[in-house]
Amino acid sequence: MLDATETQETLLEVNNIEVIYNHVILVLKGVSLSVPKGGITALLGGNGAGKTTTLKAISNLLRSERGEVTKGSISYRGDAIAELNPADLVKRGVIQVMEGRHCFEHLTVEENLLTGAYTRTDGRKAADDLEMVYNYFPRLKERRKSQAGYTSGGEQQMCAIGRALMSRPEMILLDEPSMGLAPQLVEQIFEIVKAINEQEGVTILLAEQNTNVALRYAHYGYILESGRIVMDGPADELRENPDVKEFYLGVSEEGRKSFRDVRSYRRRKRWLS
Amino acid sequence: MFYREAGDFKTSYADDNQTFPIRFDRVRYYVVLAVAFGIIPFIINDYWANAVFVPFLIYAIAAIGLNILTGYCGQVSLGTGGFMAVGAYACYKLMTGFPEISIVLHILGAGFVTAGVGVLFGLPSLRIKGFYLAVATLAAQFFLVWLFNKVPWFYNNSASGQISAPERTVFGVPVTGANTDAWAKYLICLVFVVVLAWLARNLTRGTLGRSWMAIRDMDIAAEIIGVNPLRAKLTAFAISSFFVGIAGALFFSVYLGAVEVGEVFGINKSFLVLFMIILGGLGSIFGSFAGAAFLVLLPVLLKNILVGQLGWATDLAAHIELIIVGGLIMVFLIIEPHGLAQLWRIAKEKLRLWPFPH
Amino acid sequence: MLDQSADGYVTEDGRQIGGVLMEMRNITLKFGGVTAIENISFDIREGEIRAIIGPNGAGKSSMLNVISGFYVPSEGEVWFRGARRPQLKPYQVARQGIARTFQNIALFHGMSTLDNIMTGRMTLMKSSIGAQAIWKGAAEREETEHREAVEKIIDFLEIQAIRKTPVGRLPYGLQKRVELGRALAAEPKLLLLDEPMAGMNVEEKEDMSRFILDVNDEFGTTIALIEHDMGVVMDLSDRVVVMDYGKKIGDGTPDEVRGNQAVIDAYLGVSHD
Amino acid sequence: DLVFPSLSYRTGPYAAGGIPFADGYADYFTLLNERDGGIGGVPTRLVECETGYNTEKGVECYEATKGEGSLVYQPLSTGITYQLIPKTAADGIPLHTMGYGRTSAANGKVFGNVFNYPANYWDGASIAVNHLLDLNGGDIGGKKISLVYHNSAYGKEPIRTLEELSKKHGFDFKAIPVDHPGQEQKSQWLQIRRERPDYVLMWGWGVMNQVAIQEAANIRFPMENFIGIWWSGSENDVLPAGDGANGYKSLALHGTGSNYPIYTDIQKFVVDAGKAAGAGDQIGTVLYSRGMYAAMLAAEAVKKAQAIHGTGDITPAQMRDGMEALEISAETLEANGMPGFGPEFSVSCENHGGPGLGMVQQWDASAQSWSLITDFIGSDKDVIGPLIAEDSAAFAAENNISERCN
Amino acid sequence: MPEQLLFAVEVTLNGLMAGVMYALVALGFVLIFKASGIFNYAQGVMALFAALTLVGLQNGQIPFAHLINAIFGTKLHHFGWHMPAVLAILLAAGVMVILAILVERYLLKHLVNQEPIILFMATIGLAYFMEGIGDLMWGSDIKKMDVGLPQGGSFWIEENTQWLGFGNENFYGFFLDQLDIVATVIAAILVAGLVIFSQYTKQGRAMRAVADDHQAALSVGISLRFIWVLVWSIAGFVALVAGIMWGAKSGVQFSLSLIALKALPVLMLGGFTSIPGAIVGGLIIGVGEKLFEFSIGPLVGGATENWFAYVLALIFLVFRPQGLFGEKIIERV
Ligand SMILES: Nc1ncnc2c1ncn2[C@@H]1O[C@H](COP(=O)(O)OP(=O)(O)OP(=O)(O)O)[C@@H](O)[C@H]1O
Ligand SMILES: Nc1ncnc2c1ncn2[C@@H]1O[C@H](COP(=O)(O)OP(=O)(O)OP(=O)(O)O)[C@@H](O)[C@H]1O
Ligand SMILES: [Mg+2]
Ligand SMILES: [Mg+2]
Repeated sequence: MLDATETQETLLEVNNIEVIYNHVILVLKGVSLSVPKGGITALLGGNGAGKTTTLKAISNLLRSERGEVTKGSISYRGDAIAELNPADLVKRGVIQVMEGRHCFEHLTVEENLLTGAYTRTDGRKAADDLEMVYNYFPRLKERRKSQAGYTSGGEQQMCAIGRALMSRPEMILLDEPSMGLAPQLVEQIFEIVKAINEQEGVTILLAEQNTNVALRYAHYGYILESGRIVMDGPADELRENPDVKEFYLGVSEEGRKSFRDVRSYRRRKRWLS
Repeated sequence: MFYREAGDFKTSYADDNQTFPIRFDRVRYYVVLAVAFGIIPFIINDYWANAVFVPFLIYAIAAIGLNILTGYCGQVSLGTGGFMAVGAYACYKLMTGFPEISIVLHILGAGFVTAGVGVLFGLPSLRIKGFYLAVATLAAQFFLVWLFNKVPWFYNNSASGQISAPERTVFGVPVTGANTDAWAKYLICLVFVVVLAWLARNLTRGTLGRSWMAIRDMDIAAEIIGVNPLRAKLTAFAISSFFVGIAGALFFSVYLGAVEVGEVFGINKSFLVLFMIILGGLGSIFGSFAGAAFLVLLPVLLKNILVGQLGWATDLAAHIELIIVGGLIMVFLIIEPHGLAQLWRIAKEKLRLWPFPH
Repeated sequence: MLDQSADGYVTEDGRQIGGVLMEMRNITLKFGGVTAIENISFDIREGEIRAIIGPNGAGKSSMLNVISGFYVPSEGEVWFRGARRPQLKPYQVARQGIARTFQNIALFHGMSTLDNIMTGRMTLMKSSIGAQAIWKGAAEREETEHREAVEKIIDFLEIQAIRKTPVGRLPYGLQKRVELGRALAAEPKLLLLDEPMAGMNVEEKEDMSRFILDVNDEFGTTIALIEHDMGVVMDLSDRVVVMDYGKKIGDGTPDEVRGNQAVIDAYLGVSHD
Repeated sequence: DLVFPSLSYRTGPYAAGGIPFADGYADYFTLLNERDGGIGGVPTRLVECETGYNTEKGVECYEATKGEGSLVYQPLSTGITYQLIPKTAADGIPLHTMGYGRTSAANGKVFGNVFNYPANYWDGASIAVNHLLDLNGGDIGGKKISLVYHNSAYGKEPIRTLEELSKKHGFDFKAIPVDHPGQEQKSQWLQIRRERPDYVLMWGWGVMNQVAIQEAANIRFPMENFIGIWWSGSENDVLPAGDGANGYKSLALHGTGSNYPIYTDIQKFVVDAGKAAGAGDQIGTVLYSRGMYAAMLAAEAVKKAQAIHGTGDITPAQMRDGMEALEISAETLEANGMPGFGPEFSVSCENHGGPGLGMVQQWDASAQSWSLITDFIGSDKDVIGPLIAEDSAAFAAENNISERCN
Repeated sequence: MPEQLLFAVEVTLNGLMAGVMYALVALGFVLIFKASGIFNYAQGVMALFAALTLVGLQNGQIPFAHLINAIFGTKLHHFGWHMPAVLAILLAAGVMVILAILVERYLLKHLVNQEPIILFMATIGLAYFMEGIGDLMWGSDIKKMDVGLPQGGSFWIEENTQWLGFGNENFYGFFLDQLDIVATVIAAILVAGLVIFSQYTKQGRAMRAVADDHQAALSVGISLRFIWVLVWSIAGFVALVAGIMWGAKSGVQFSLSLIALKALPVLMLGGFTSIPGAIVGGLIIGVGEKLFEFSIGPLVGGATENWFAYVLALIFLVFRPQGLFGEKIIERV
């Protein structure tokens, strides 16, 4: 799955960061990762592992949640970005699609998309991009005049992703894009992700629970557990790793097991013991 | 490790449900009570009673009341002043109408009357939410004040339109009127505060309290899982108003002794009590006390420092006091939006971990 | 085709499913111009696990909202336990023994896990305001009694460690679990789950599946479930309703549904194993 | 030393009225210290405490200052006055509410330590009506007189008196309330425009005064037929309306303008010495004069008390005796550099309310000054006397007070 | 026409005008609420502060003179100039922009993503703070607002409507205050401008986005700082206009800050988020309270306006909980 656009140039470098919420809750305990330009990098891990926190630390949205990076550094194209405000970061081409949709409820779907183009100065092109987004998500076109607050969960997810695309980013931080989407849409969204990655050269950092799909599309993966990176490697290798297979992909030697059979056994991750 | 809870295990759910599950807290609480009942009454003088303790205690009652409505049930109210006025006037009418009955009952009666009025003005809350409701409660504020000002029956047709509390006694000791001793004023307020705070604590930790908080946090979900919003909101209005009414009654009869409704129970009062609970901490009984203490003490303190110690002109001092109070409100909110109670909790968490940072 | 006589059928794994518990008859739901549900009928039988699937915006969540009385259908009837249900307020529906979880987690953020679950028992607690104010005596006894029941649920869901944590701070997956606990606390006849496994990794999905199966098994609770993970749906459910654009396009056992061309076209995209 | 608390309000909605009064009160005592070395050789000390016109702060101020040996309280707000009536009675400190407060306190038999000389609200209402009688050759039968009042205890004070007077003199009386703060008075003034009363009286305070005068000018109500109480007659009230306010009248408790010898002294001993209170820019205004006048009356009472008790450093109780024996004669005024500034009167055990005299002043917008247009006018004691007796009797009954002075 | 009817018409007309005056204040609230979900309690104080600054500049008052004099024993009062009104208005508007920047920088920035009630509370703190500063800076005496606005009843209207009474002795023609007429024109311009701004421009859209979700707005690159400074500046300007109008009526003094209380029912009725709502709400409240005072007031002793406005708004809300034009409150699970 590796493809030609990926280079060795590192776009984003996260160096051993530590994040504390509310001055007391230590969530990230030294996370480092690097995202190569033009690649799709996946950040995997269970609930509460700190994926969202990592992404927010990068996009500088932590401050508004009373969290702060207390150690380590983050650099984008070699520049430290810790002191930038989120808007400047967007201007530099880094945009985040937040977990849990976060559409602007009272704005219509179309207005939501247009706010995505806020930082852009080429007004005309934005209209073309609107068409592009509608092509990707025809459902949005149908609902363009409804207030986003009244659209279904999946529609809101599309709206949020479409909104990010509208800013013509260089890099997208994508937080759980597949959450709540119908299976065929999940594929579709990942296809879109892949398309923008390949065609527009957008670098993508992806936080996902759906390890299966994520590893199919990503080039490289990091696995995060309780605020630490416990494993990383090229996506194909991770997919073949037996632990990953068992704990993240839900397949064991005998192939996929039924959810009905999970009843009575508990497992323990080898690396946590 | 100044603050420890380790080693404090509970063996029954009832134990786990008590107000201060941690022994350290419990002991501190009893010490405070002992000082409040056993020491302060003997050393209090007129100044401390009238300028600090009595208003603090009464505001604490009002703040607990408003906190039930706003902090626990999420219904922001700006009608506190009006409801306090109901309490005051109800108390006045009861005091003058049934002089042979104990003042304590009058005050409780005033609470019940206010609860009724509160329910009436709480009805729109079923439809109206958020700031719309807050502004709507101003209707109660303005209407009630107007009513008490306009209808002579409420002030027994006195020429001035003011109401004055006649002397009443509890166990033969005057608690209202000019001849009340400082300690008597203080003590009657203290008794009310302790009992009411205890009731509030019980109500907020049980089913009713949870239904309030559910409505506050997410009213639709609450309704879908089985909370009757009508009941939850109206009980919150009723109980909150009961507290506020008692605060109003005490404010009039014990603290001020004479009241003109527009001046004493105007909209500023509503805001003041709201400040107390926000600064103290929404949804926290301790916060109600902290907020009341802070906002009663701060101006007195500032005044004593600026005028008394530094000898500034009173007008400069008053302006600077405004600036400082306003500034402090902002600073506090920036440091800890969830109020003094939350600061206290964080401090405890820090102390527990001490000397380790995390 | 299963034998669907009036008094139930036996599932593949040999469980006895009872008579009709709830029946939706010709439900139509409109919002202004949008028709979210169009003339849909289906039933839910006692003891079964019934899945509702369909693409985003199909009207699944709206259907649950109709069942819980939050949306009033423009047309159609709801039958519960053999009688037509008049239009009830949501809390009255809850009192009839219908509990649910929500697609976008709707926990009470200001309260602890314990309090959230205790709130779920709201419908079962009876002590008067006076008794609660006094506390000592009746109220305390009742509280302790229900606390025990709640502790059982906490044990069952394995969330003992977060008993006293404010739910706002919990990671997503745990929040979902708490929400399930809150619904279970009401000891419902019928449990409605709206995407209980969205945003979870395989491991967590397995846990959640286990809980659902156990609830169904141990308490005999009837379950209606919306889910996008086909693996889960196929493995867990006894019968599946498929919706698309507000219409019902399929209804039957997982296998029947999987084979249905309309369902494949509208929803599954590729057929899923 | 002789302690005079000054419960001032230099902030809040009424600050504009509170500042000049407080300055005047303070400057007069400063003058006494600087020029005469105090009163009877004992220096005075002013303890100022900011109330913001707020009752609770008033209570705090009272409690904070009473321990310092405060001789007399001048609470300056009806609300605070009502607080202090019982409190001062219990503490044995006299209260002086000059031209405000509880009117029936004029009855010294019931209110032993409250004084409201030289005139009260009911006097004010009567003085205004008497002025109108003078203008109309003694007959105002059939005339329409409206009262625009602040909808509070203060504003309602004159209503009863005016009703009685309307019965007596046969004029049509109508009361029109304005709710606090009184920023918007369209309805009231449209009503006045419709009904065209011959005269409008006003019991206003704060912003209500300014708006009322502006609105009266807007509907072109003849300003000379518009008369305010003495709390509606300061420069603050008329200046914002500009030329429109020309001709507006108000009652005056005391002289106006700076043409009194005392101002030379104040300039010399206080202002030039850099000891003026506040910003020092209020000297000569109406409310400044009122503060000064109140201070002068207090100082005279101290002198009286010193004379009676033969001691310089008097106690509050002795001060009370001084106030009850106060006599203000033309000579006293003259001696204080305020000839003709206030009425001549004396206080007695029965009468704490003074003579009930007041003047009428009129605003000249071009000269930006008030000028007195009448001499002292008396009030109708036949009407007011019974009202006071009735109200104070009610108070006495309510509080189990037995009459003094018998 | 019968006399009572004529008077009722006159009362209605004046009610409309009064409503416009309320709407001027309400507009400021709406703007800030729309852009940040903040219920800006300080709006009234901002009007006072703006008016004080305007008058102070015009009369060449030295800011903080009293404080300076008290500390250094100087005798400063005036610079000794008299500034033309237009220049003073521009400068005062400039001061409001600076204020907006300061507010954003020292207050709002730190409160991103907080609950509305906390933000509301912070603006109350701000109100106190500015009240203190305003007093300290310009003094608490009453000042005359003189920017050359016409005032007083319009003769022209009075004369040209007298015939409506058809010889009725008691009817003198309609009374309309010229100041109110000017206010109406200004309000109309302001509203039209603001509606266009918020509905059809990029910044307007961004402003509404910010109101919905601070974090999401940040994440798409909207600079909260810029939007807030912008909106608070506009609100500051609206406050200045309101301050001028109300100041002309009553003189510039502390009570000016209380006009906020007249604006709240307007806001509630029109909807917190709707600019046209502020105007329509103002008109309804203005007419409603005046007519009520005119017809029912005499029966219940008058002075009903304060509470009636609120009760009227309350009744409206029971039927439309989001106000007349407010955005529908989205209730979903
Ligand atoms: N605002 C906050 N205050 C306190 N703790 C927080 C806050 N946000 C997150 N946390 C804690 O930080 C930890 C990591 O959370 P985070 O949301 O980053 O996890 P995640 O990997 O994104 O999980 P999920 O897959 O469920 O989204 C969790 O334990 C959570 O409880
Ligand atoms: N209250 C409402 N007002 C207007 N439209 C609504 C409302 N609720 C739902 N809708 C519309 O009805 C349709 C069905 O929504 P619903 O939430 O039921 O979809 P869903 O099947 O649950 O989708 P998803 O899987 O994405 O959650 C959507 O198009 C949505 O926009
Ligand atoms: Mg996450
Ligand atoms: Mg859904």
